[in-house]
Amino acid sequence: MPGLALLAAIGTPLGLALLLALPAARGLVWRALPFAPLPALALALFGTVPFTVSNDWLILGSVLGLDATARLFLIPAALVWTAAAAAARVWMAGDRRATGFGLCFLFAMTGNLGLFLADDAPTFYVFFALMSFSSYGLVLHARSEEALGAARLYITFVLAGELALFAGLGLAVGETGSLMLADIADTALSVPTVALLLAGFGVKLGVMPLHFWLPPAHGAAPVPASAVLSGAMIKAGLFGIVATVPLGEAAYADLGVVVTAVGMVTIFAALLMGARETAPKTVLGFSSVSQMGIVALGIGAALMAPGAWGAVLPVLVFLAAHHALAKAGLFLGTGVFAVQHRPAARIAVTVALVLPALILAGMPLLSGALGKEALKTALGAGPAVWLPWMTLALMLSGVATTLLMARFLVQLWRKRPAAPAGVESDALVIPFVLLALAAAALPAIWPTVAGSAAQPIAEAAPGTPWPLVAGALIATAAAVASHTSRVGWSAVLSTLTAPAERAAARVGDALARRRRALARKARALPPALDGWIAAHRLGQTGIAALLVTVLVIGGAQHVAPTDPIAPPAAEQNGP
Amino acid sequence: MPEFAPDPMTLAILLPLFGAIAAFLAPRAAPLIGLGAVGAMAAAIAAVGHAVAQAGTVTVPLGGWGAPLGIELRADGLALAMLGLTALIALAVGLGALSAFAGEAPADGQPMPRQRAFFWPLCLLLLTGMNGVYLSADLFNLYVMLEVISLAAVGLAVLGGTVAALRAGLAYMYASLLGALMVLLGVGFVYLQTGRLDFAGLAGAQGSPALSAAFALMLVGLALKAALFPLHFWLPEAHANATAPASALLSALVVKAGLYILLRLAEAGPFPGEAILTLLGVLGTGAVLWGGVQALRAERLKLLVAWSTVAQIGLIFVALARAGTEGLSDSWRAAALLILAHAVAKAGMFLAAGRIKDVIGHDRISELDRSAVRPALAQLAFALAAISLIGLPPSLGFIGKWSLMEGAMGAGNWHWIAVTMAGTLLSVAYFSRALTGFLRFDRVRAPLDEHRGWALADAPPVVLAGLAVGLGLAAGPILAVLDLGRPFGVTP
Amino acid sequence: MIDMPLLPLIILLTSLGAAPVLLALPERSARLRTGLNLAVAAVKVALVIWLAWKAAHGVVYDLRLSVLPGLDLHLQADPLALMFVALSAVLWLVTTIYSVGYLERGPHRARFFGFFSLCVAATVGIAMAGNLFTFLVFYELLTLATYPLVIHRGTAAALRAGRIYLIYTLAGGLALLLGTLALWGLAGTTDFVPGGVMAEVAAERPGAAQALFVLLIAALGVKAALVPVHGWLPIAMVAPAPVSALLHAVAVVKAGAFGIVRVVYEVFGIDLAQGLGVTGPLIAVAAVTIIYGSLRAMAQDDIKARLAYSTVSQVSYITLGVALASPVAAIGALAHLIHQGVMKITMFMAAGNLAEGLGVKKVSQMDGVGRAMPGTMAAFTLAALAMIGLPPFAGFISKWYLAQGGIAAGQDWVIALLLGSSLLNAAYFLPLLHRAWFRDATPEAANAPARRKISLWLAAPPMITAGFVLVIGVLANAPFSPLEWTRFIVTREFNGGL
Amino acid sequence: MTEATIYGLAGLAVFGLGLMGVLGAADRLRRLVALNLCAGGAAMVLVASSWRPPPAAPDPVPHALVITGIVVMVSATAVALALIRRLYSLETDTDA
Repeated sequence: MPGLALLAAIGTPLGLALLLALPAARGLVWRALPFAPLPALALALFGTVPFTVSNDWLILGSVLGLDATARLFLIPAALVWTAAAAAARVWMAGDRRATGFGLCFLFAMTGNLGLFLADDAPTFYVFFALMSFSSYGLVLHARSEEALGAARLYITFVLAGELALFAGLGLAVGETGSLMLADIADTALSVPTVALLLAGFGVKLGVMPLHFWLPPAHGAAPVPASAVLSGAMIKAGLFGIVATVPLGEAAYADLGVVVTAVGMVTIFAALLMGARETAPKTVLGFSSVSQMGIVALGIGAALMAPGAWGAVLPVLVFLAAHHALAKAGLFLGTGVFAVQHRPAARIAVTVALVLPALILAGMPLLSGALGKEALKTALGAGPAVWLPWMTLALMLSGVATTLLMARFLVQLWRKRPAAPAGVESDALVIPFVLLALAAAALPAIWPTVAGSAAQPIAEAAPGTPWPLVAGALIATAAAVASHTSRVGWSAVLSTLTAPAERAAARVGDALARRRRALARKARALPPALDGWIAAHRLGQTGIAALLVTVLVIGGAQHVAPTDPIAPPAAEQNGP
Repeated sequence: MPEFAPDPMTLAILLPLFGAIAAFLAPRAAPLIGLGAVGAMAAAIAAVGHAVAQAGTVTVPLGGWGAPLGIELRADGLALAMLGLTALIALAVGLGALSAFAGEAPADGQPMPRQRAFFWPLCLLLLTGMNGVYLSADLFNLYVMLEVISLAAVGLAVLGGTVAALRAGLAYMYASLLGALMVLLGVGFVYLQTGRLDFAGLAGAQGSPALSAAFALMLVGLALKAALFPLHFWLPEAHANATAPASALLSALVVKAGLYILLRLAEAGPFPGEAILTLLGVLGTGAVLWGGVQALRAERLKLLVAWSTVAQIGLIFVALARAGTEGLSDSWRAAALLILAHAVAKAGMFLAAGRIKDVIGHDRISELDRSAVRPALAQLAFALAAISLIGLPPSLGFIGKWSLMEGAMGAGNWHWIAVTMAGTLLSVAYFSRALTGFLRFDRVRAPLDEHRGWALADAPPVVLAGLAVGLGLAAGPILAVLDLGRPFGVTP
Repeated sequence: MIDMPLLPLIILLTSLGAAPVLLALPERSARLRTGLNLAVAAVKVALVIWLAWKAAHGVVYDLRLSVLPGLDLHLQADPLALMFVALSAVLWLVTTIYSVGYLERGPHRARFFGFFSLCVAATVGIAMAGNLFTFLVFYELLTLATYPLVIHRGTAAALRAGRIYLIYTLAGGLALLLGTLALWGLAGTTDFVPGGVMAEVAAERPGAAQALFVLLIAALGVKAALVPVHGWLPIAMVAPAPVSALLHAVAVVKAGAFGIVRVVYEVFGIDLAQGLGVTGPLIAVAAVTIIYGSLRAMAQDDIKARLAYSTVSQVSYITLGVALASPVAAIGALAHLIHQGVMKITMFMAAGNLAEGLGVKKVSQMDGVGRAMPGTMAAFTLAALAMIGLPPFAGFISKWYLAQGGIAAGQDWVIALLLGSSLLNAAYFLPLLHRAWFRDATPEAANAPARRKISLWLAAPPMITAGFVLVIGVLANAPFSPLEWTRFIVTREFNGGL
Repeated sequence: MTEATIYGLAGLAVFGLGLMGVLGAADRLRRLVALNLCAGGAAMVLVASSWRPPPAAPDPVPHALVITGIVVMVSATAVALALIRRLYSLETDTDA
């Protein structure tokens, strides 16, 4: 039975994607789109964990399954996908590139849901790559200059990330001697391996300095795609770290310092950069970057102090779920805002958007604040030296997020996001509202869903309102140069190769000239020799010359040393 | 055995001779007589083969004159292989000549065209000489047969009747006569030194300066006949200007007579020494390089093929000369294989070149690719022959080169390997000039005509060239034949 | 089932015998030619399956024909041979189908298909060669058979390419001849024996053994397009698309790579090669080739030129894996021999379709071709993603094993090399995919009349091979997959070496 | 030095003269004559060397060689003359 459930969970989106190839089936696929993630959701909600199913014949011996942690990642991801799919169905209704979008969307869904179900490294990598690469089409969908640039940046980082991941997983498997993720996460891997894994997943997570792709991509993608990019796919990076890095098994002090530092920088640098952005969705993207900085703090602490992992992990899972729902809600809400034409409706939507914004910014008693408080507690088991700084960073992150949310809401009005014409607003509202409500209700539902893993959240302090207030006060203060790399990556590559090409061409030319010169000389030689030979009748004279030579050689051979004078040949012929 | 019961060896010499006389007397029936004579000769050779296979070496004294003076015929594996080769090529070239010289039969009372009238007598006379050379066991006989070959070959070379052919033929004749005279003088010296003319007598001869001089004379004479560089000057023009079947015979067989006699002399006598062999190798190297360069420059297809003969002959001398520890007792096999390979391939190639010239109307290499008419099969035959001459596997030429290089390596003579390699590269270069012309189409103005239907004339070159490539797979049996009767006194 | 000791010879003769018949068929008997071609190709696949079946059940095939004393033409059907034979048989069938469509109404079809058959016969001979001498014979035959295919168009450019091709390959052939001779002289045998035949020679004359290794690898490296003797490959892409496909996927380039496998494993033996210190330089050459090929590929605008340089790079994975001297890397190398073949043949056939159907020959003209030819471009995309090494396609499997082999051999930098190469692969393939799928066709291209209707003969083969790319990746662990087969081979080679 | 030796050396000298002629001369007829001279010289050497002091009879075998050589030379000269004539007429035709 688990096998069938797995097949349904992965096969449904994959099958729908393949069905898109048939023009006749396209209508059906679009109608079925919101239901595509449901088998996975059902599996996560109602399946008994942990379980595994092995398929020796698949890839390199594929093992699929679900354990308690993966389940907690899968549930919010599936929810976000469902909501985004419902939105996408409306959003894309009149789009002439809808089929391409649907294909990429479904492939990315397959990858994203599938990677939570993978238990061995190659299979995980398969799904991870499927998700990452098919998202290229989502980012690029608009084909505008902005989308092209964002997509180029996106694919560059994805590639780098995939490669780091390939290396990290390869090394990890080499060191572990097993393909299973569980074994990898239980082995004290070498520092480079862990560094590669962290880098590979860090790209997806969007921590600095691997974040460059994230805000533009989230800004450029259509609303439903932004929602899943930010809500579901980023979490795949965190899941990857949780599943592969031997956190809690071994200490990696240096890496821990790096990750912690990176996390801190990320939290605030994202604010500085995001505050300069004008497009609301890009601002949201930076907010995601900032939020992932918080996650990085937890990971960094666990890297330094393995003992803290037991406490940190449940909090990180909760934070992931919280961010998934809230951020996806914000993105969908942006979409809803974009399709409103009447100012009153816009005001209503803005008000509605304040709820997830507040959740994210750390409104006391809501999931954001609870998560941060729980994290503070969990970090108590972490490195003591870092604890005050981490606590401070967490508090200030509330300020940062508040500022970004404020910027987002302002920019929403200043620079209304693009939306396709004739989109039916009501159909968009439902997923948005559902997600926002789910985010709000998360502290209440979480114990039911997560069971014992919800313990830290349930025990967390309600949180303080002052970061929110402070954030609101300085919301207009930030104006710092933001850095988006508009430099084409291909330009760099071509400057790399151009000298080699030129040098090769020059060497080739020189060789060709030399060869031609030699060939001219070589061609001139035989006729000259011919003339010389003819002039001296060399062939004929050769007879005489050869005769003499042979005589000399032959004579020399047969003349004994005692007989120094060789008599003329004929004299021997006497009677 | 009764006195007059002709034995197969005698028949192998006499049958073509009688055929030649008959064909001369009855020119209209010449092709029939000729093919019949060649067929009969082949049968006789088969009988010789049977005897050789039984006994190893077969000897027949003629006219009651035995050794040391007399006329004695002897056959062993090497001779048998050459006999078989000659029969094969004669048959193929004869068939090729049927169509090459076909045309309107003259009305009664009109003289036959010269080519049709004289080809068969000359060809059969040539075969008489060739077979005689192979089967002779004494120097005198060899000299006579060599002269027979010379006269027949000159006749064949001028058969085309053009000014160029006549000029080349005359030069050929002078070179050939001079070579023969040198051989004659050398033979005389040998007799005076040893009192014997048979090969067996030479074996025991003490080396002396006079004997060396005799061998030197013979060597130069034979080298002149075999066109060893730099005594090759007569060959390219003579072979290039003769008619195709004649060229095939000249290139495949006639030059081999000189080589064969050299081999036999080397087998029999204390001569040549290491130094002479090396000299031959150096000259062979010169031939390989010079022949190759000239072939690269040749403007006409047949001239290219003729120059390639010069280069290939040089390679055979290199094979002889690779010297080393084993000496000739080993290297003769490589030389023999190369002789066989070159003969089959070159006969096929000349016939193919003749076909190409006939069909296209000229054989200027630079304009081959302008022709809308492409004699596909002849071109295929040319390419196959080229494969063997270049020495690409699995051709017989490859096996020959392999033996050459294997021996040279065994003797540590890497320079001969280098020469072989250089020769191979040159041959690729010059043959690909022609092949490129065959395969290029973008300069053709008229619509292409690739399949003109196949003529009987296509069969001989294709078969010969195919054999040149395919016989490499039969190298084992060929070597077994060569070793019958243990030429050079060694067991393989 | 009846036992047929001559089966390998029969498989060789199916295409060798078909060649003269095809050559001799008149130009106009197109149907007969097509029928004969397909029949022979299909029969061959069937025979190969039969052979593999019998061989897997322990039947030993060993055919010898003595050519010179002690020197045999030797055909055998060991697992390594079977792998290559199977690859060539299957891809030949696919390419034959493609060629029939490609050359519809073209000139010189008799010649083309004749030499095409001959070319495959040579490949089969190379695969089943039981000694270096036999290998040499078929290696040269391959050169000769491919030359007319390379210059098939008969234009000045084609002839120039053909000349360069000949110069390179014949020089390589000569070097191989010399190497074979030297092996024969030194070791007294040219047989392929797991574990090698050079142990005694290397003990007595290590210098000679090293020189021989260098000579043989240089000779084979010409066809395997190792830098710096790769120059012919990008030029030879003037050949018609099916020829390029076959050349790059299975015939010429693979013959060289396959020869390197044989030489390293079965002439020297991997342990001995390592002991002689020659694998290190070989690894270096392979590494340089991988990077250099990719860098050059990036600068090419011509699609086929880009693919050609990509081949230069990709084929060196095989050399790399062989030289790494680790069983796992060897699995990767041998699997890549198959995988690269299937991937590259797909791309070349797809590129051929673009050129035939749309007149698109340059990367810069590819805007929006995905919409115009979705099937072909889907196949191309699949193969390109696989080339980059994305899972779950074939290319990922071989890269994964190469990386693991590098780790096992203690050469972790191999991972960096693979990463660099994958990055470059992506850099030259992804822009192409981007143009094809995510850009709109330029107005001129959109308004240009379709050059030619792409028939099913042309459209189907790349899609079939693209299916292979997916299936052999996804089912890599299934029984009888290429990966499983190479595992079997490597077990044999490495046990034999012990 | 016996008479035979003198004859023999003279024969060699004649052969050498002929050789020089064949190699050096350009005119066809002169070369043919030089060839004949060669043949004469060779014959002279052989005949001289077959001499035995009386009463012994001269060795007949070299004589046989010489006679054969003469026959060959005569026929070859005839062929060569025919060729030269034919060539001459062809060349004058072409020139005219």
